[in-house]
Amino acid sequence: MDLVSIVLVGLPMVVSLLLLSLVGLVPAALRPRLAVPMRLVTFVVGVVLFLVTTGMFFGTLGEVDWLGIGFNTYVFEEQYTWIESLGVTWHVGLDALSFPMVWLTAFLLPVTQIATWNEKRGEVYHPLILLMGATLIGVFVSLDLFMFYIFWELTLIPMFFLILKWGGAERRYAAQKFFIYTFTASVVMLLGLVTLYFLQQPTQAGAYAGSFTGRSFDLVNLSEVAMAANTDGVFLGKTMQAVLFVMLMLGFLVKLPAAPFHTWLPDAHVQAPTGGSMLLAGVMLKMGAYGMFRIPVTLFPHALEQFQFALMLFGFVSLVYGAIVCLGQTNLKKMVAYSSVSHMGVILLGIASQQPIGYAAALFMMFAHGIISPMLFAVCGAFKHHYHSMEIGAMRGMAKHSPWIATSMMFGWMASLGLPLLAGFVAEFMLLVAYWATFGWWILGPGLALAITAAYYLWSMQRTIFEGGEATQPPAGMEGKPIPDLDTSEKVAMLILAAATVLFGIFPFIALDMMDAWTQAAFVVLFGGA
Amino acid sequence: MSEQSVPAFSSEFFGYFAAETVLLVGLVLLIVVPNLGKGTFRVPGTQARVPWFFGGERYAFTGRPDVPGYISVFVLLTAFMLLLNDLLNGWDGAATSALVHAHGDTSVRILAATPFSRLMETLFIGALLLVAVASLDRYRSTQPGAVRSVRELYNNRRQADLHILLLTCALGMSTVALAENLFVLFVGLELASFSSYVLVAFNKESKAGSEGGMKYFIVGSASSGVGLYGLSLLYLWAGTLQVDALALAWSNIGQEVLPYVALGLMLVGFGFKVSAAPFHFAAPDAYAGAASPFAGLLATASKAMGMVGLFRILLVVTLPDGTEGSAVWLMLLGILAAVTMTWGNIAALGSTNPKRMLAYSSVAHAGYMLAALTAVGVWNLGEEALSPAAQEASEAVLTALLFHLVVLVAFKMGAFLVLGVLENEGEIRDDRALAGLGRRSPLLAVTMFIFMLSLAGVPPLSGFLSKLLVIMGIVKVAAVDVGTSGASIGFLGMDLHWVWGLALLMVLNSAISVFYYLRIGVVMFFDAPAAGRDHPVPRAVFATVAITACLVGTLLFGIWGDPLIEVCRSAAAALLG
Amino acid sequence: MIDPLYVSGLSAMLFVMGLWGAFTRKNAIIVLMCFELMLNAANLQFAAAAVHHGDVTGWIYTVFAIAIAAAEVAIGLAILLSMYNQHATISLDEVELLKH
Amino acid sequence: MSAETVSGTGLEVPSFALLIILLPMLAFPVILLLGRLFNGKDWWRGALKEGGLIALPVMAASLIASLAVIRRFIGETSASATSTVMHWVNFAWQDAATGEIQLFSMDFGFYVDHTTVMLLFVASFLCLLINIFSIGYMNTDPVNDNRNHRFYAEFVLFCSGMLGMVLSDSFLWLFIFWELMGLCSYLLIGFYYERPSAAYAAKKAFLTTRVGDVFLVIGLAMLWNLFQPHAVGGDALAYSVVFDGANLQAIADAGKSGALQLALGFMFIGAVGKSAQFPLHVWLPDAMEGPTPVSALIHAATMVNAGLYLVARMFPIFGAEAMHGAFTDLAFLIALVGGITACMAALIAFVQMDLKKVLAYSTMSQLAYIFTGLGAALWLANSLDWHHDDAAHTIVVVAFGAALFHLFNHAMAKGMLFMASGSVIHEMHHAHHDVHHHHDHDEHHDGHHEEDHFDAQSMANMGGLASKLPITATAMLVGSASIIGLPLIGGFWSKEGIIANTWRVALEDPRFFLPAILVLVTAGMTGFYMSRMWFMTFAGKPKTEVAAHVHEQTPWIPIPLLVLIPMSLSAIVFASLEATHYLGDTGSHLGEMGLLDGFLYEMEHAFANHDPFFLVLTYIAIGLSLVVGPMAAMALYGGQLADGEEAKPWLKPFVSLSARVNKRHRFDNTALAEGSLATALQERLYFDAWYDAACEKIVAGFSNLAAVFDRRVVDGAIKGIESGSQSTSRQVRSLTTGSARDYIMMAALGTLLIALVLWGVA
Repeated sequence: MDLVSIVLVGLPMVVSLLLLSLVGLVPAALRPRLAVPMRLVTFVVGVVLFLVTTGMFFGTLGEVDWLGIGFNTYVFEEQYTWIESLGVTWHVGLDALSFPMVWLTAFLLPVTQIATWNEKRGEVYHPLILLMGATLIGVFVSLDLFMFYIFWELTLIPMFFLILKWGGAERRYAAQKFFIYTFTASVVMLLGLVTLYFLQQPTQAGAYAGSFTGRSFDLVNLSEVAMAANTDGVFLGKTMQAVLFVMLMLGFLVKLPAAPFHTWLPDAHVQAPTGGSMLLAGVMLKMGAYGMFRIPVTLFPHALEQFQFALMLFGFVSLVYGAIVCLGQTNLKKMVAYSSVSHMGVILLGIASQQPIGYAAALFMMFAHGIISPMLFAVCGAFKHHYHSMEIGAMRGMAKHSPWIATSMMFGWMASLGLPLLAGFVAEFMLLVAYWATFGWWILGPGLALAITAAYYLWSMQRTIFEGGEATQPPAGMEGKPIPDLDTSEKVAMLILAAATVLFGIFPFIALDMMDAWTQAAFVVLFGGA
Repeated sequence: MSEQSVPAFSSEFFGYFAAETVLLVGLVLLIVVPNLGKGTFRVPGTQARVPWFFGGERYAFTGRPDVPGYISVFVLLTAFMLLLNDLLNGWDGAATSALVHAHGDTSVRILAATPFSRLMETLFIGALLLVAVASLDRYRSTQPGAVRSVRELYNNRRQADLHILLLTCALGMSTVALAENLFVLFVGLELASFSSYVLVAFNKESKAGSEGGMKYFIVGSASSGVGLYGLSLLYLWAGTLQVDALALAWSNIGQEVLPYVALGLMLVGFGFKVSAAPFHFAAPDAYAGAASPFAGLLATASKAMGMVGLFRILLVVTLPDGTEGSAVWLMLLGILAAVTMTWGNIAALGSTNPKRMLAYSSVAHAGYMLAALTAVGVWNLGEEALSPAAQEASEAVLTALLFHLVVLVAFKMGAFLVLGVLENEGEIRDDRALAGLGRRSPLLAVTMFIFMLSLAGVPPLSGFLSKLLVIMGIVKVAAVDVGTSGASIGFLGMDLHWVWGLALLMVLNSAISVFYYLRIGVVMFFDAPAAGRDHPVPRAVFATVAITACLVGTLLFGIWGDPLIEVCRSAAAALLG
Repeated sequence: MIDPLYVSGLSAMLFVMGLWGAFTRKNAIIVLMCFELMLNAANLQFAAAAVHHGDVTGWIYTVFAIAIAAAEVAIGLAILLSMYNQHATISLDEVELLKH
Repeated sequence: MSAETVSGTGLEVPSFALLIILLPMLAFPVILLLGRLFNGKDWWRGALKEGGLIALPVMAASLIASLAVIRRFIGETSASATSTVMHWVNFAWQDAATGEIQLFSMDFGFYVDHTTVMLLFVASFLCLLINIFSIGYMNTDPVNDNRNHRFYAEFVLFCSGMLGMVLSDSFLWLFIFWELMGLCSYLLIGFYYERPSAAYAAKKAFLTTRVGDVFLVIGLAMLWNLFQPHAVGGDALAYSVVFDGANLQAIADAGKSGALQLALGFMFIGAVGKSAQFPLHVWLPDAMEGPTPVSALIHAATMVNAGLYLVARMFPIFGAEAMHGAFTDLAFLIALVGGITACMAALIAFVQMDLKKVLAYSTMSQLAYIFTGLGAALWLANSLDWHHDDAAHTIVVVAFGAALFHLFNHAMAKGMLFMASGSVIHEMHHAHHDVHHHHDHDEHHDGHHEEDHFDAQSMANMGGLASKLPITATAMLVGSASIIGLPLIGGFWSKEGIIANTWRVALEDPRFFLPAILVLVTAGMTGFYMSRMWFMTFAGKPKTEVAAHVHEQTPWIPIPLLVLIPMSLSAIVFASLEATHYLGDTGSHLGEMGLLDGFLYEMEHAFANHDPFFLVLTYIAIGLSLVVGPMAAMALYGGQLADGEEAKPWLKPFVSLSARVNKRHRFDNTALAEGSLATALQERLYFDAWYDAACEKIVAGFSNLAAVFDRRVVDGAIKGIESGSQSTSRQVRSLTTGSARDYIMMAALGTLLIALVLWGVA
């Protein structure tokens, strides 16, 4: 059975679209009654996705040796002609680069649902979350540029609605900004992709070349051609490689996001509902990093070398500047959003380092941040939900009333600042090793960022859950009322996320090994290791 | 390509041009049927009155106000099916095109039914069909079976007028698609234009309607006057207006001014139709004044008609293989394209009236298409070596353009039809008309949103694929055919022709456009319904059918565009010979 | 016989006059008349060209163009009438409800 | 010890060693979870002491396992043992340039040598004792109602971190456990999170150490890149790789010894932060906000030792033949930082009234001693040809051993001191309750403490407790004596060694005179402030009513004191066993000479050194620390107990001596106490103020500025584009004037332009 097309992409997409149409068709009065069955169905689908991907991981499904896949070869690969005249195919497959992301998405889907179990208008919300997941998985499994781009843009739509319908006070502005900003970048990317498409030689376009255009969107074939050309020359020539690299990177940098293209993110995050933020930070941002690895890095290693320093500067600025700006935030969620910018800078630095360790660090950072940041946003969501405020300093001593929220916050914050034995540390350490090897004294910047990261996290904890003396200061509007703690569903979600953080902190090799394998294979090809 | 010659009005002629014949018959029917009645005819010089069933007190059955609509829909549907059949299956297996020529002289070409013209006709008739179907709701002023009054009779007549105009429009457009002679094309164009002037002004009971109609008429007449003058200059220069003869003449062009000026003046005439800047000014007013379905007609079929004219003069006449002096309009059209798309998008950015916004967006789309046309001219640098690539390139671009024109009918018309449904509640002056649609009618709102996303070019909708094809056409020309030919050109240090810059401008413009398309979505899903529009949307069965058809087209051609691309490709091949 | 080119020159003048008048005159009727001037300039040109090339189709074009011009005026007047009904003016400058 | 022998002997660390770390680590969630579930239940409070009795057996088991490991390795002379326990992150790739397979590995394993043995004992032993103490201290303190499970959970995790750090076999894992401890210290200092001061202190501690950690981790990254080409297994931070003479030789050959020094220097900054040395010392006094067991834990047994341990672990690199003479600058830096901190902390300790704060500064000062000693030892190891010269070998080994031995002595003494101070504070609390809430004992809850404003920790409220808290007073006395360096007990042996060796280096390298003088002066100062603390607390008359009602009543608390008193007293045994040689040299046995010979040898070295320079130096040091300092303290703070109070016989002489000195030599220090120096000392030499100001003004200011910049400029650009395009749109649309004539005119203009352009082309 074609597991990837049918189960991983098709199932959630079809189910969510059907459910959404169903909601549209029933009379308005009946819609709220659908919330529970909708939630149940989508949750089951999410769990199925997680089980299937986990089965894939353990090899029970497909008997895959994730360490032995190599570079530009794929498992669960399926290819069907889609638009014959243009050489577009439905081409899916997994490798050690994409699988962790798919796994992560499948993991986060049910967790997100649990964390926001009772979200209002659940009959639309839960299918939208599932749709979101389907499109995200679609991005990661696509091995055809056309298909990749389609899923890439499709992810915007459910997220747009999630922000617009379930967001905060400024959601209208935030949703539009999010959409337009990232769309703008990705159309430039699209032009780059099309230019790349036409720069292929028709003779090398492979079996699925378009009957009309004579070229193919097939990424696997394109990568092979590029790799062959890059070994004893420069694929497409130096100038074109640089131009295309820049165009593609623009799309990915904005998505990542790297400073100075990051300002859509704080707005989107602050306004997005908890579930939206969790998926946005957990998976969606990684699309940018994934895209970088999948396309520009694979195709244009020469341009990568050429732009190494520029890329490093982007990462450097994102990391340091993001951290500094974090410290100046008074809104908890905004702070966490900027911390995402900062952490994404780490990924960029990993790529820029052009060290195997750096790549592995970046890949693992993608994964680790994908587990940690949802927890951060779940905590922010809990603040919003239970305290109706996310202003740092608007409340004190919450640990006394809401130990669960406080503990979750502390845990998440600590994980995010890179505490050893939690998921983020290994990546950060490996990054520093690679970074020093490549850029030397620039390392002081990341060092500074590490310290500042600790500063803003600790500062925010001190001024929300701690302090307060005898009279803890409740959030505005809650004086004298009992201050609630996490709901059961939120607790469960926090526990799952925390468990995953610890699991991948203590046993990072679960995911890291396959990333290493990919990196290893990639380096041999890309940077000419004999 | 095998060509079947048929003399005009021979029996074969009616076989090959069955669809057009049906339209003509339908036109007659529309004039006759509502007027059937107990009228009598006084034999001259006598007092004897012979019943001739025309005029007088109308028959109940034929006088129903909804009859003209059904007739028109039926006629258009039949024509559409016939055309579709022709388009997909060919005529008799042997001939791929049918030529109507002057009696006794096959070199005098009047009309030609080629895959290209069939495709365009299908497009025109399809768009008109959608309008006709949607109008069944729009202008059904009295319930069937109700007591008829003089006023109703009047309404009945207006109903008939409307559909008569649609059919004349159809005939005119068909003529444009079929014409092998620029003057015939012009006549068809005028026929369609006159119909559309009246359609725009059809809302004569409102200030906006009459004003929009007036402006559209005035500016349209002025530009068609300019166009006709350009045509006459061309005739003065060449002594013929037949397309193939003109192409021949153009290929032997010397240092002359006259043909270029003529070309420029004709560009104006067609530029108005496609609403290219700076000839687009009347468009927003006309769209705002006209009923939404007719505005949709202007934005789709009428624009496509203008594009046909441009194809004829730019691609067929002035672009013979690799000769000196061809594609002189390259730079001119490039500037025009850049200005048009940017102007349209920037203007649409701040428009709060959705109809004006769509009008400006239509201007922007014209710009995209002009950019693609520009790209076709690139290869023609007077180098023989490029000829094979040239054919391929112009085919690619033309295919993209045709695809774009076809799918535009789906989503642009769809958007206007949705607005039309809302117009049943009252005039649309700003986007508050759409506010809260997500709550009032989720499915309609989602549909409208899909149309908007498609206009913006979000995958996997057909708007994306069409835009992608256009970009691909431009890039193909800029990146490959020229880039690898050894021709010494470069753009910003890249081995790309400068038209690649148009592609860049185009994607940036699409990015801008997202802003205003998305705003419609935000208004629908975020804002609270405006006062007076807070009840559920009135039922409009026929409009819903038309909208559904548009939705299917939007989704289908986006996800599975292959067949349409093939059709467009063969049409393009047919046009370019 | 007059050289057709002189006729062409005359038609060019007519055309320019028509175009100029079309955007300088406020009265809609006069603007309509200016359109007639433009169309007639084309007609003259067609006739002149027909003579110049000795081609009969030019005459046919002229006839058709006259018919088109007639239809155009008819439609134009109808539209102006309905405009007058609504706006009580035929001055083009006073009908500016729709803009921007 | 020689660097060559380090890299593995094949002797495996027993697998049960993992239990040492694992048991406490697993106890963490268990206690936390049970606590969360059963909080407030009687059996949980009574039978399990809110988790204390879960932690206790765990820590006991951990100690037993530690002892078993120690027993196996204590006699090993040849070298250290490593064994890989867990394959962690493993990664291989092909080098782009050479085509060689490169390895990357972050495996976890054990590494045991003499230093490990000592620290393992210190950590597990003190952790157990502190656990016992906590059961007495925490569970009877009403402030802690219903949250002691948190304490015990964090406590065991902390212990696990410390033990893991000691046992791990690479700098990387050292760092990992190091950070784990950092987290726990944060949690424990902020145990009373509702107090703003505690929350602030916790943050301060974490942040300050974090600054050091950043440098440490950067240093590790540098170190990694230096050793990576030579790391056989890919684990470039493993001790077996880093200490390997051949690897070091290769690095020296590549001319990278400067880079190595840099890396070590960065790592040293980490140690500075963790061990609260100048200039990252500010967090330690504030860390007293935590419960007293935490203070004992952090300042004696565990965390602060981590920094010392890290520097001590650098010894084989300094001592490698390949690096001869390359690292003297860094060694000097280490000694200098130590010297400055020692003196500064001692000065500040002069004026502290808070019992725990005095101990905190004393800790800082003593750790600084060890740093100075380590600096001297590292200098010696780096400069002397000790691999071949036996005399030099002894010098180096003893210098290094002295520093480590001081670590041991200090840990024992300071643990005891803190627990004793905890006892005092605790009993003061109880007495306070008894005095003020005699009749409504049942009703007290958290609130009372804050309302009363009674400072149970201030020595101004104490006095004359020698008779009331005999065990505590004894422990305090022994501990203080050990810190001061009373001959024959505790710190004497090691401190003399440190001072002597610093001077020894100073003779070779004049730069060292600065730290040498500083540590010598500090010896006297130590005598003063430790004595001052004891006399203010235990001698004289009770200064408050509360102090008059104190008595030892809490169970559990005295146990660790009773255990630790002989530990400190018996330092002479360790010294006689030649602990300094043993600790400094993996090649030597414990008690190689035999107990008696060892004793004689040590006595001779200490009191009758053949080298007149060191002989004089020893007596100067003794004189300063035993006579000058304590006498001054007695003169100022001594006094007889209240009438009718009888101290234990072994305490009596000290009390009466102090009374006598006080009566005779009392001098007026008001002027001094009100002088600007005293104020400055009260203000901790303004470091905290400066740092806070820097954070407030520079860091916070800058970040606020950055936030504004981000909003106004970076996002403002986007918003500017947006509003700009809107206004452009307005302008463009205003061209659509609404007049049909204008439209035609525009079209005509367009026509003209098109015609002109085409005319031009033609």
